[in-house]
Amino acid sequence: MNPTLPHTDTLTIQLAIVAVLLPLAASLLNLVLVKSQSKVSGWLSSFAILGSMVLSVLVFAKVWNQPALHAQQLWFVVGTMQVDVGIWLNNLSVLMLLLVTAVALPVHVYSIAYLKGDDKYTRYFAYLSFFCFAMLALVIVDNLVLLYAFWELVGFASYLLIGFWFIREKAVLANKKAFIMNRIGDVALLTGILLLYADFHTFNLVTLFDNHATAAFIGTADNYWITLPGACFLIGAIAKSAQFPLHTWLPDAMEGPTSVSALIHAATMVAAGIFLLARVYVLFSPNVLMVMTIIGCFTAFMAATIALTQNDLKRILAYSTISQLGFMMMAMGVGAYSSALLHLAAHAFFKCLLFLSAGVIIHEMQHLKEKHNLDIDPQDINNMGGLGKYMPVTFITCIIASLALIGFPLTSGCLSKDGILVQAFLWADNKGGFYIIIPVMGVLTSLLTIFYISRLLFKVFLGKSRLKAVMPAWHIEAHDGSPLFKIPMIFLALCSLFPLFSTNPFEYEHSWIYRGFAIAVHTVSALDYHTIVLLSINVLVIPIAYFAYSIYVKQKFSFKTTSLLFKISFNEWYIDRFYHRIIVKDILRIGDLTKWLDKNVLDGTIHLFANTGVAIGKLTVWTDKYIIDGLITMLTLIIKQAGNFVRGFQTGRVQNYLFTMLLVIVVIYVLKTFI
Amino acid sequence: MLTYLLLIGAGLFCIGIFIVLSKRNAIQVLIGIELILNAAILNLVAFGKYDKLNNGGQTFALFAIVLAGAAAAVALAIILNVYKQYKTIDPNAVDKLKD
Amino acid sequence: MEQIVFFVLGFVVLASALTVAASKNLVRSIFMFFVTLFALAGLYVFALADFVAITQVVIYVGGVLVLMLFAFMLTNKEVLNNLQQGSKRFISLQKLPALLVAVLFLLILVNAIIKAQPDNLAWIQASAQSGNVISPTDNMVPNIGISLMTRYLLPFEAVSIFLMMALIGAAHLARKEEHKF
Amino acid sequence: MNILSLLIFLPVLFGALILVLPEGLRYIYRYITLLATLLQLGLSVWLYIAFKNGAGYAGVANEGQYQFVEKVHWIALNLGSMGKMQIDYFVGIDGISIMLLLMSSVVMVIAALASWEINKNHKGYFALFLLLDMAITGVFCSLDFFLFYIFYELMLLPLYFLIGIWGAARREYAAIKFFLFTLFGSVFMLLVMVGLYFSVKDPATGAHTFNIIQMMNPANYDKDSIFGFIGQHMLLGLPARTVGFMVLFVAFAIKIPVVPLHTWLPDAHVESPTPISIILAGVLLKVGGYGMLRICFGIFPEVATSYAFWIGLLGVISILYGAFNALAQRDLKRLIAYSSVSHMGFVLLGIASQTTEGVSGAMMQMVSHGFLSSMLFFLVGVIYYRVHDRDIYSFRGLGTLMPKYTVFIMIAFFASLGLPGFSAFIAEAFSLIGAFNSHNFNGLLPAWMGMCGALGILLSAGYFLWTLQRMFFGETKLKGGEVWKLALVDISSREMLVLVPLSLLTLTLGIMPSLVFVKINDSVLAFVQFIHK
Repeated sequence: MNPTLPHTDTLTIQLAIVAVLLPLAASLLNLVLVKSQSKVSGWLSSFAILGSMVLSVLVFAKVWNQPALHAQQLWFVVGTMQVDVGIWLNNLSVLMLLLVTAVALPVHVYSIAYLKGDDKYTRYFAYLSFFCFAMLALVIVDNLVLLYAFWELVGFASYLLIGFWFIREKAVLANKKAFIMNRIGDVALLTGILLLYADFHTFNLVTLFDNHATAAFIGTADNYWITLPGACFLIGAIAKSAQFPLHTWLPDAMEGPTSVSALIHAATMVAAGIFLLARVYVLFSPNVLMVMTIIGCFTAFMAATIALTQNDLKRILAYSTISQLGFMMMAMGVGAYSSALLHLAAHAFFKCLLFLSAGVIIHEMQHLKEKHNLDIDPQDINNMGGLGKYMPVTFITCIIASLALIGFPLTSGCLSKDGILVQAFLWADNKGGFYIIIPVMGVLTSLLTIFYISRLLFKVFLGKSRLKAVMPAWHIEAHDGSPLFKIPMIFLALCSLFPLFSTNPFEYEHSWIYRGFAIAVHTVSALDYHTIVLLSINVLVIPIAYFAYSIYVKQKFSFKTTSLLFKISFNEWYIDRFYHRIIVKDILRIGDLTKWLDKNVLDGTIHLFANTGVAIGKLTVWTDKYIIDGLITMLTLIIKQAGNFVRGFQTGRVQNYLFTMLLVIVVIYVLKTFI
Repeated sequence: MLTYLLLIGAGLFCIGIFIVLSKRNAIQVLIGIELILNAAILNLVAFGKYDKLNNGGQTFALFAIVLAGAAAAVALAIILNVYKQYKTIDPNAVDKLKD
Repeated sequence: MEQIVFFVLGFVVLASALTVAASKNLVRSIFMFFVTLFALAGLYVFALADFVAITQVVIYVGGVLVLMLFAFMLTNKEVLNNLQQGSKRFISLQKLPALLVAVLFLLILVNAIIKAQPDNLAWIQASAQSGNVISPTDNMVPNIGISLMTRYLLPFEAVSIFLMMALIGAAHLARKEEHKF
Repeated sequence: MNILSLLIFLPVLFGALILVLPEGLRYIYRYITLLATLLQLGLSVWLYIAFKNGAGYAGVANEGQYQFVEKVHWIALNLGSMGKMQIDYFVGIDGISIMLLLMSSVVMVIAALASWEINKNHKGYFALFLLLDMAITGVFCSLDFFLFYIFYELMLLPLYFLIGIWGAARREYAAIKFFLFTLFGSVFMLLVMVGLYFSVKDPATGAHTFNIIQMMNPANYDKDSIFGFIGQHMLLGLPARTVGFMVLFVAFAIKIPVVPLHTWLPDAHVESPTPISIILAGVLLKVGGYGMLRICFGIFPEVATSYAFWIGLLGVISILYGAFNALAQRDLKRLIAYSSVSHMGFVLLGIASQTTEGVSGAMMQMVSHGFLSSMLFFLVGVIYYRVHDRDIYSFRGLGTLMPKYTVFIMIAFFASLGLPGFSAFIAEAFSLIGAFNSHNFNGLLPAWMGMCGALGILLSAGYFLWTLQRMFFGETKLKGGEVWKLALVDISSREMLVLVPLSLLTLTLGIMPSLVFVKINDSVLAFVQFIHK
């Protein structure tokens, strides 16, 4: 099979496996052994993920920029096909391993405080650890079947966590929607995997994609049987990474606990789609890449426009996530493979941080709501305002995250976003013509990003408290909360700054992640775009932010809420409604139709046969009854009637008897005499 | 003379039959029976004229009269009992014998 | 003269019997029956049976009729009245069969009597020749008495025993039931 | 005595014991039945362990490679000029039957445990139950067509009464429908069986034979016989062998069931008492799949190959049609019944692909569906036993009321919708791999069939999750109000005893599918090879 690995490598592999299995162990312990609502569960899961993180760092140090490690074990044999279970540690997988554990750890710690007092506390950590297990396994497995398995399992964990508060109607609808929409992608992915298997007779990723021969074959053969699996994988990624047109589950998924949104729906699981694209990147033919670019670009733009007008804090962040994932997708499409992954890593930290901040804010708003018995939505940013002075840590970390999202210099976002946009321009240059619209839209989206995140910050943290405006008497008590909130957030804020990624805050090419994946070296013209992009965005940050400031804090202007554009944005481009009215209804209608078919056509035919049979039977019965039996019946009837007739004489009336007697005498006499 | 007596007897007999068959009152039915008996007695008496030595006709006419009287007494006793039982003396109403 | 009386009596017998048949009223029919019996007694006299006529009057008129009246009075009058409402007409549909049979019988009997020609029967002719015919002047009562005690003693005793049984039976039937056994 | 014969006739011995015991001991019957099924399970497990792997034990068309064989001359009549009529009592197993045998033993134990709720005429019920048990075991073991047919028909009789007497409101209708449907198929099967008998001669004795394995060998067919390879007799304008295949196909397709021959299934499942639903879905449907493999494809392989496209198409139609129908159901049990139609479609699709992956997937699907459908029907039975209602809209938010129950129903639902880690995932994935692979491997099925099959997986997620959302999540709201709230107690320890092993089984098979594949692999390889010979 595989050549035996040297001892140190075996150790690394074992460490990676342990890193993956630790959360699973924690999950199982939480499910089976730990009593519900026990404090132990939170710490158990957190330490498990801490252990995973430590191991991940070790593995990362071993593998990063070193030859990839691959180990496998026979799982089962079907026919002549051997299905292996194995892990494949290369730059991509160890980066993801590290990233996932690094994001998951703060979220775990945060959750300990966030979920305190919930009656399904233990269950929560069991699910969360299970998710971590599935996610970690997803990134290191070497085999498409297992990839698919864990791909679905993260979706399943996400299902469980979105519907964690399953009493809430919306949460339940959201998790169903999330799972089914993901299932669309899953089915496509499965189809892709099976098509690949049909072509290459292996599921092994290493054989398929790390093998130059196969890669070369795939690269040259731009035929139907290569394009199709590529398209299938793309659909899988689209569903998982919430890209148009399968993005509507993500905003709804915000019904889950905020910590879950931070980990799963911002940092890790949704990034799995991008990860998948990266993992099977060689498979994509130019056509598929083009579709990928267009979808990514469009999604980024669309989600940004929607984020402009939403009022739900988490929904804004959700659309922001979709938008950023669109960027990554676009980056993948234009060939900015390494920038996409850079952005993936950077985005994981700052978006997770944004969600955690949002969690703190919502937590406080919830407290206020319960304390004063208000009838407000704790997630509505219209009810917030002026919270900055009460919650300094949240405020500051949030600003850092927002700047990273914008791509402000000195943050991680600056590096990654620049990389994407610059390479998009280069790509458009190469293609020429109308393709320039892609990077331009990317820049436009960046500008929209500046606006909506400014809006969010200003509405939440600055200005006057809108609640206080309504009820001046109240003393608003909001604070940053326990250290279990603060420490993870500060940790993530530090991760959102440039030093973690690059020594040079302006040159994405210097980022180690970029270097780890760099495929091609770009021409000099990159430099021009570099400057243009950097300048255009950073220069415009100030006026756009000021514009937002004047609208939302000073309230100098306001938007017309009746305008068409506002409506489109506010109603999320009517996509969800379209799905509901057209697609879901129609599928249910097909269901009803088949039910009708079953009942009336199929069963109807059967019943027709049955009834015909019964009718024939009835006919014979009729014949039997009236013709054959009829003769006998008639005979008996005659006898019976005769009997009855005679019986009629037996009236019990003496006079009748006498009458009869006399009549008989007369008759006899008449007979005797005259005949 | 004899023929006429017989004819009267026949007529009486038939009237008796008619009464017995048609009346809805046991007492009237009894009357009809008595008429029939009388018709018979009339015949006995009419023929008894030609039996001077043995007086068969007249003697049996006497017996018949006496027995008719006894029968009437028994019949009336029965009628009374029937009335007690059924609160009616309509012979048609007394049809317990019917199957 | 004798002939006239005879036919009148005959007519009375038939007419009164018919009235009995036609009458709806029980009392009336009982009284008409009374008339019939009297007229019959008259006919017995014409048939030269004085003793029988007397007995007829005594037993029937004195015994049977009185018994009938008693019975009538003892039974509920109302029920009888209701019964009388039944049908007004003499010939109703119910009575038609009875009438039919009666008429048929009459025809038969009349036919038989006429065919038989009773006056010319052999034994009547023979007794007329041997003088074995009662003449109006004969006193037949002693004769009957002797016959009863000699020739007809056995039937006589049987009848008397029978009569006694009948009377006891009648008394038993008609007694008031004090308590049921 | 041969262990297979012991396995087959063990239930009847216990059934006779039940018949002998007085009615006063009726509460012991269930324990006797449970004991019988447990003993049977023990024997099956022993068989599973003792079953030898390797190409030398593949079985299929090679009589010498069957294991645990017992062959006794049963009926031998000298018919003079017609030759000698010979029927053997011939039992034996290969890789195709061993897993189904084990699976049916497990399902029988489950069904016996589910029979606790039977509350009338205990003696009759348990006697019939054990008779059914015998017939099912017999079907999986028989290698003589006549014996197979006897067991096959013998299944109908107890089932008819079990549905017709202990069923729900429309039980008579369902029982009759089930009976007539199946009988319709098997009557024609009888004709083909007789035809095959007169076509095949045992080379050893020269007499006609009912031996299924001899029927698989083209060399044993008489030259001018009706199903002979050379004579090419025509029946109804079609080659006789095609007609024979079609008749057998219809007979087994009714059992599987394949759309449009499936309408008996929802009625029979819904009206049956819970244990019978479990047996119907868990084992009876597999008899169809098993017969299809062993007899239909085994005896007429060349026809099966030429009609593979249509068989695959029927499979895909079943998958989608069943799934859409399940989507429209209000009755939980009906929904599960239609999901069975959909899932059994994968079996047909896998078999039709005639690839090792597809056939293995189909086998796995049969085993997996045996456990899962048992679990699903048992779960429905739990709720029906408590409140006598199965309408999805009568319940809401059961998750808070019955948390353990909800956990199990989630396990069952997610396992059924093909969540990785559970057996159904492996099964469906490999059926689909077969379908996809067939395009390259033997060109029988186009790739779009695989894609449509994959769509079925999506739809199954739709109806199962929708049901979960409607019935188990949200605020607790019940049609029966407080009365139901009291009646709907969480699962008892007996029910636990059923559900935990089933969950573990399906999980184990999902993680370690080799437990199944290792036993069936050689036979499947031999089978595919045989078909393409």
